[in-house]
Amino acid sequence: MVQWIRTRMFRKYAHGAFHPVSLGVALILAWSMMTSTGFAADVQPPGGVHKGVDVEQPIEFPHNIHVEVNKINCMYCHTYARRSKVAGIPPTSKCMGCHKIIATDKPRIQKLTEYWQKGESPKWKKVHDVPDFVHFTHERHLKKFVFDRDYPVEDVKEVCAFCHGQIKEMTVAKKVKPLNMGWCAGCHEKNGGPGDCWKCHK
Amino acid sequence: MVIEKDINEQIKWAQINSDVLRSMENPRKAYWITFFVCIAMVACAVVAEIYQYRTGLGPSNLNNPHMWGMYISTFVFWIGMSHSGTLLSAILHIIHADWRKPIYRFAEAMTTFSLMTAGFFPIIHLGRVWNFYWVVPYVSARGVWPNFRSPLSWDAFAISTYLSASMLFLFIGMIPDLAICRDNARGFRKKLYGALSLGWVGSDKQWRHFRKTYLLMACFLIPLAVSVHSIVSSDFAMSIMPGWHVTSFPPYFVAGALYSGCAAIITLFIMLRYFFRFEEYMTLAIMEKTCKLTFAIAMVWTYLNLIEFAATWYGHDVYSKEVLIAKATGPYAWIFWTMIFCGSVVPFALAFQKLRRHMPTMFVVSLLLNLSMYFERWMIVAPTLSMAMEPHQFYIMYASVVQWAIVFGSFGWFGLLFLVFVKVFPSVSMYEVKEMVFHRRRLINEEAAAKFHRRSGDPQPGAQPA
Amino acid sequence: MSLKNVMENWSAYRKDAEAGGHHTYEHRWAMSINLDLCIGCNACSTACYAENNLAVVGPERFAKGQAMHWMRIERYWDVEDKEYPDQGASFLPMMCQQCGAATCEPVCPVAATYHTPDGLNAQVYNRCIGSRYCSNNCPFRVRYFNFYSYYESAWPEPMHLQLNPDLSVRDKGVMEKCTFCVQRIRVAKDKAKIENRKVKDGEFTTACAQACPTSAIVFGDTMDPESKVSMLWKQHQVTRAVYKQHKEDPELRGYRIFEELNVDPSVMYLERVRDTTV
Amino acid sequence: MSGKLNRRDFLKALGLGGTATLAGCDMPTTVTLEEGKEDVVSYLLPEEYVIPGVGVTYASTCTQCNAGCGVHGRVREGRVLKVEGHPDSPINAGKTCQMGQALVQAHYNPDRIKSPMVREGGSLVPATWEKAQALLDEKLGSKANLAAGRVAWLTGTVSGHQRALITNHLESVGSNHHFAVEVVNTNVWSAVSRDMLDDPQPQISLDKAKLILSFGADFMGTWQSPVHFAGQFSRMRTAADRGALIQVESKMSMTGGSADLWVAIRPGTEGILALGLANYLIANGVSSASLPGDARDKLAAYDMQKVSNATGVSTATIERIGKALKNRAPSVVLAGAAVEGQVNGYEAVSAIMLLNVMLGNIGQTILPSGKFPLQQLEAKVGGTRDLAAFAQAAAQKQFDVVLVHGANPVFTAPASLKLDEALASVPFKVVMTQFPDETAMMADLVLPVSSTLEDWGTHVAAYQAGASNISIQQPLMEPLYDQTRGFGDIVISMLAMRNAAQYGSFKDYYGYLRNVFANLKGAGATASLSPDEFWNNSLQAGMIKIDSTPRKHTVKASIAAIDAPAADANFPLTLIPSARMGLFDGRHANLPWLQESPDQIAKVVWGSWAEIHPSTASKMGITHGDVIRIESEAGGIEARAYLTNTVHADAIAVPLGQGHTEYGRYAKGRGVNPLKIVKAAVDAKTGELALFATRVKVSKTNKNEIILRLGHSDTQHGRRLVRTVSVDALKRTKGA
Repeated sequence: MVQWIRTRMFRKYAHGAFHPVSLGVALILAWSMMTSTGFAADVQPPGGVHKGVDVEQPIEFPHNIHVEVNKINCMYCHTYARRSKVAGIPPTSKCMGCHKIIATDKPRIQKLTEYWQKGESPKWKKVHDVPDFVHFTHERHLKKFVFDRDYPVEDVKEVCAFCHGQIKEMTVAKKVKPLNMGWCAGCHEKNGGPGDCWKCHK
Repeated sequence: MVIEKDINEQIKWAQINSDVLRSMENPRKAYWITFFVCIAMVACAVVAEIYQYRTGLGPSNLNNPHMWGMYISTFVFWIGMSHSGTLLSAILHIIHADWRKPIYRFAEAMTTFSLMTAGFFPIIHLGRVWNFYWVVPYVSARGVWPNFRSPLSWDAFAISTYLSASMLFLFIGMIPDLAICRDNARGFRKKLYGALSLGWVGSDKQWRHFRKTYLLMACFLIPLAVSVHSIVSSDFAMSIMPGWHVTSFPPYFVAGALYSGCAAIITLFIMLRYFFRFEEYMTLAIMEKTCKLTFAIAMVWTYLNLIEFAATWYGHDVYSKEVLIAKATGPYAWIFWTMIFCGSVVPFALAFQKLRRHMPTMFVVSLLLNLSMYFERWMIVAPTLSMAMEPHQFYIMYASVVQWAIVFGSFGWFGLLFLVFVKVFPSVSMYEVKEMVFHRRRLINEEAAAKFHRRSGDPQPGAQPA
Repeated sequence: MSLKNVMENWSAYRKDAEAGGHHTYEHRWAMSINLDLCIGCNACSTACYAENNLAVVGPERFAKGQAMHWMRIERYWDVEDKEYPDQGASFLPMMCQQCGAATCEPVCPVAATYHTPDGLNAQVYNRCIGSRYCSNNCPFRVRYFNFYSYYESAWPEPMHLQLNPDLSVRDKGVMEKCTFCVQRIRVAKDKAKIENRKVKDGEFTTACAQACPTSAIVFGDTMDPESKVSMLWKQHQVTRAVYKQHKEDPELRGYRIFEELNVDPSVMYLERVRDTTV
Repeated sequence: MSGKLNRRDFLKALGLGGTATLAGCDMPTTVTLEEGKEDVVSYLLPEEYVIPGVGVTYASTCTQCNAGCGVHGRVREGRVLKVEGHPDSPINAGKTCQMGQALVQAHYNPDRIKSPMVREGGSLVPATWEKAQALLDEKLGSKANLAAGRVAWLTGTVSGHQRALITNHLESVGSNHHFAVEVVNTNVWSAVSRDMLDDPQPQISLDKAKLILSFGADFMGTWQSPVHFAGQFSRMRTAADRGALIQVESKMSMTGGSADLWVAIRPGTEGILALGLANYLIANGVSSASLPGDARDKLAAYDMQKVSNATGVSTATIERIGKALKNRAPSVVLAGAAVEGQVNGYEAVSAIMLLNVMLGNIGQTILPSGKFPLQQLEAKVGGTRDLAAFAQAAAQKQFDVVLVHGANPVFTAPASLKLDEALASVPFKVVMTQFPDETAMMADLVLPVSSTLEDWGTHVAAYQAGASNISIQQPLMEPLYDQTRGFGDIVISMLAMRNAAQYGSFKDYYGYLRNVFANLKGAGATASLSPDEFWNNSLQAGMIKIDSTPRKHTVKASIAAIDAPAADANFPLTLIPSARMGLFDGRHANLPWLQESPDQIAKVVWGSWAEIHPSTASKMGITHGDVIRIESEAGGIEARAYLTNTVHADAIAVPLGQGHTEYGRYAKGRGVNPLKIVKAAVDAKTGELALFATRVKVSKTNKNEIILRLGHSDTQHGRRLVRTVSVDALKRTKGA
């Protein structure tokens, strides 16, 4: 093994030849740079992946239809995001605002209407959870990444995707980013977020 | 006056082998009883610890000013205990005090085992035990590190280093003996010793390497031993608390450590001598030397105590002075005076030959010295906490059953390790006793001895100085 | 990543430590407590319980000395051996003094307590492993340890609904202490930042100062020269980062407790006044 | 709020602002990351003002004592988190006391009664509201056979529209028996003020005073409007010319803890000292013009030496107080519960008020109060007279139905009144309460009422600080339990049973208040507002200003001789059942924050203790923590002896608050209730019980127990933590 490493890795490619591994690294770097060019240079969205679990929700809410097909802004429904630390789930009346007329024949909408007529809100399951000792505020993050940068508000979903992944491609939301401390801290480091423990720990 | 021999130099080498190997065989009833008593003690501690783990530290009765209690004082006690082995094996090895040879092995085992006991306590006393590894620096995605300024994180380094070094030292010193064991064992034991003796055959080359390694380890271990207790003392000395913030704490701790270690050696010396019939090897002469050493250390410790008291008394730190007075007159006064009596007065028994040679007396004395040393640790930890700067929070603490059980269990744990040790490993170093006997035999012949000791240029024995 | 970070910032970290902490503070939250006004009524203490999710430990644990009082009123008597006292008691509201050179900070093995850019001694609960060294090294003895989990015992249903969601409920084995109501500071700072302004004096205050019926407690930012608290500090010629005050007028009443230990407390007390001429 | 998901379910489900915990509850974990486990539910309809994660404040009124402080409740995600003072309230000006802070704990208390309870076969069993209503209807409804005067209401101090409704209900059942009981009161002070100044609640302006001489008035703890007076006290002390406080009492109160001069006085002799001071003042040139003609002669009997002998206050001290009174004007002289609670309490308070008259304080620091125009809303101030009166009337079987609210007479009545027996003899007892207190346990029907934070109400404080106000209490959150009802709702429903024509139209108390507020509008300068505007403005402000006509003080001073309480060799000591800020008269003993919050002077928590002077104790061989037996003619209690020199050697003080036999997990079975051994003597003039006149003897038991205290040192050990300067130094630094 050691011998192999010595001969294959150092001797053979010692004189300027491209090593397959370094070539691969370079390609990955280049690719990741290309994919991240959609954003201005001042923001470096966090990387990282998480293999989330499929969460069963009372109604299988299709984010993709709302966002991709109908082009509804995230903050139209998650209206508290820019005013509070939590983004919030829209009141059921907001759903019914459209769905009194739209797509009333679909089973999911009928289920929603049932809730509405019973006078109940569906009990959604929380997908993106941070530990209870963490203080996270949507308001400040949106301010930094959207409003302070004059980022077009209609594209806010790209900013949401930093932490929530491409919700626009999902039906029911699924956690695809680790949302753990190392991940948060990494992004804070890159983008000049606060490094003070007490900023996020309560 | 006849100088008593440290060891009977006429003893046969085979006799040494068989005596020591015999001690490793056929545990008697007394052994098993002690063994199970120890297990029961450990079980007490385990139950207590599980309870404490699940409920929090509340049941230990620790309280607001007394955030540290017997866990920490017991920790310091066991760390202190560990210094004796190093003293006997490393320091005496380097200064060529060869009377150490029959007794250093178990002393060294004691070092290792008391460290293994001590190591538990900083972990047990944590509020969130399950996160104890956070004091160890490791690379994590969170990018957080231990606080390198904190004496507690130094503790983690110091103890782990000292533990690994002393274990290694113990092991290396045992290799030639393990080979003897291997040659005399059968079955599973043969395999075990075979593996442990690392192919020792006693060749010249092996001996040469062995001696060098052993010396090197000894040299390495001495500063380590001094530093480890200095670091433990800095748990207290680095604080600003009156009675803790004492400049002389590192030497004071080291002296106390050596003291308690020596006292423990006397205790174990007597027990081994009695139980394993090691009178031939653990002779009264060696006992006397150990006692004298202990006496010297006791006096150093007393002196350092006096220095500390005087420095506080004549110093201008009113808080420290208050704590000092509280030690002598407050709720812990009886502990303080017991400590002074047992630590500074009782050792005078060691100054009398008659008493030194009377094993039951020495046994009691050594236990008293150990008690004093335990109390000393308590007197370091508790009074300062009970009476620091803020008078509103002056309070005392009575240890609960949980705390007692865990402390009690630690003695069981130590005993258990030691009991296993004496049956698995030779508790007297065979090869070194042989060395000693060899040297002594040569010393009988004065001429040979002179020759042996003479360096070039030394005057011949009996010759008039020029 | 993180190792790299440490290596890169090592020299900065070292210099930081040598200079005694942060070079630049965003705020220096501080208090002034007028002991002449303190009537010892405990309103501050109870307000603190309400704001900071403090556990009520119950009589048995109280007897052991395991109670939690982030804000406690100490009551002392004059030592004279009289038949009856001829004046009232000496009340002293005592909480974490948020020392500028806090003794609790260097001794924490895991850096769970550290100095924030606001000049506060932070206690990061989820980092704390409960070695309790900080409490041992605190001259004011204002750090409180969770000897138990108090979920069920202190907040039986529905009392848990009162718990403030802006800060953690501490679990067993965690040290806690007064934070100068950091959750309120956090909200005020966030709000100010979103509105692109500085935090205004009096915009918020700590729970104890808000409750105090005699307004003995004044809280504010000493970095803001206009704030009430910095005016008071100035008026009483109390300066930070010294272990002995050199006042032009030594009779001015401001003082800091255990200042001589060079811990640089952030709480200035004003001496109690007793009119012995009546 | 519409929809069936009530706010409680909503809270459970919301998960957004749920309780932040550090780790899991059982076994230790480090991180509580959950994916798809917690429920998160939205509102059905968007709620106005409500943003999840952001707190909103609403104005309301605190009901922890009767001072009527305005409060702001911080509400987040539908639950009240904290109560702060209402900055615009003229009473408390943004401040709160510790009892006010604990208002939320009374609301979230785990021992609240969650459904009506009906006595069946001797024990109380949970029942439905339908059953409770039916029972009420049977006993009190239109078909009930009620003879005139057979129904009685027993309440605490009650004011505002709740009082009006009670009055109306009594009318509807043809009775006028409204007993208001309150152990901590200032009724004798009020009676004296009424008689001497023609003003039952004169406004006191401590901030204008240069000297306060308080005879046991714990004005920052339990007297009238503590938070208001604490604010005034603060202004007095920070004034350019710092005012001083002289406190004369037999047991140091919280207010006494702040005294510049504290004087221990033999219990029950405060009035003598006041007369002695009056004599001293006249002798030293203070005009006696405002006094009756025979004043000089009457006062001459109280020469310095005689007063000193009677009161145990040295002549030097009396002279010191006299000089201070003479030199520092204006001053204010107050009388507290220990003065009032004597058999000659009225005379003693009169003597104290006399000092105010002589010193010209009337009109300077004692100002006329406004006459509240809406009499039906004025506070019905409770007292101990009604306690005795009720016990007597009930024992005489005068009532068929007793309705209890806001009072716990079974706990507060001295055993010698035999109120419990009297109450038990009433055929039908309805107790409207939040908690299973002693009185509720005797009831035939227990109606669980909403907490202050869930209920509507209006309050008119007896002591109106500054302008006259109606304070408004509004629900800050949905009721925690759906089986509780607002007190107003219950009374409205009972009224509707008798008088459907007038009250049948109101769905609930809220509807009633909306209706009557339309009329209140005219009372203020807000006549131009629409009813809805007026309502909303009032709710936001938390109060309605009422124009009141100021009274005029006409001084009618009188002097009566005061004798020292007779010595009794069998009962050598006087019992002081002192109330304190915190547990108050015992009503807050079920609030754990207040149980764990120490007594301000003794620093004791979670229990009872008996303060005894070391010299008295040493005579009997009592040491700190000894369990001692305190016996009066009316009975005995046992408590741990607390040796302190803050109590007079002739007195033994056992604080009120503990000794509950019911009242939930935090209060039950803890300590003793000194009221139980109080002898039922009364102040002759007012009929109030002389609570502080009971003579007791003390004997040792052979037990010694630990007294739980906060703090373990009484002295500073030379630390100079609290530093004290003289007032001269303060003057040299110009008050800085």
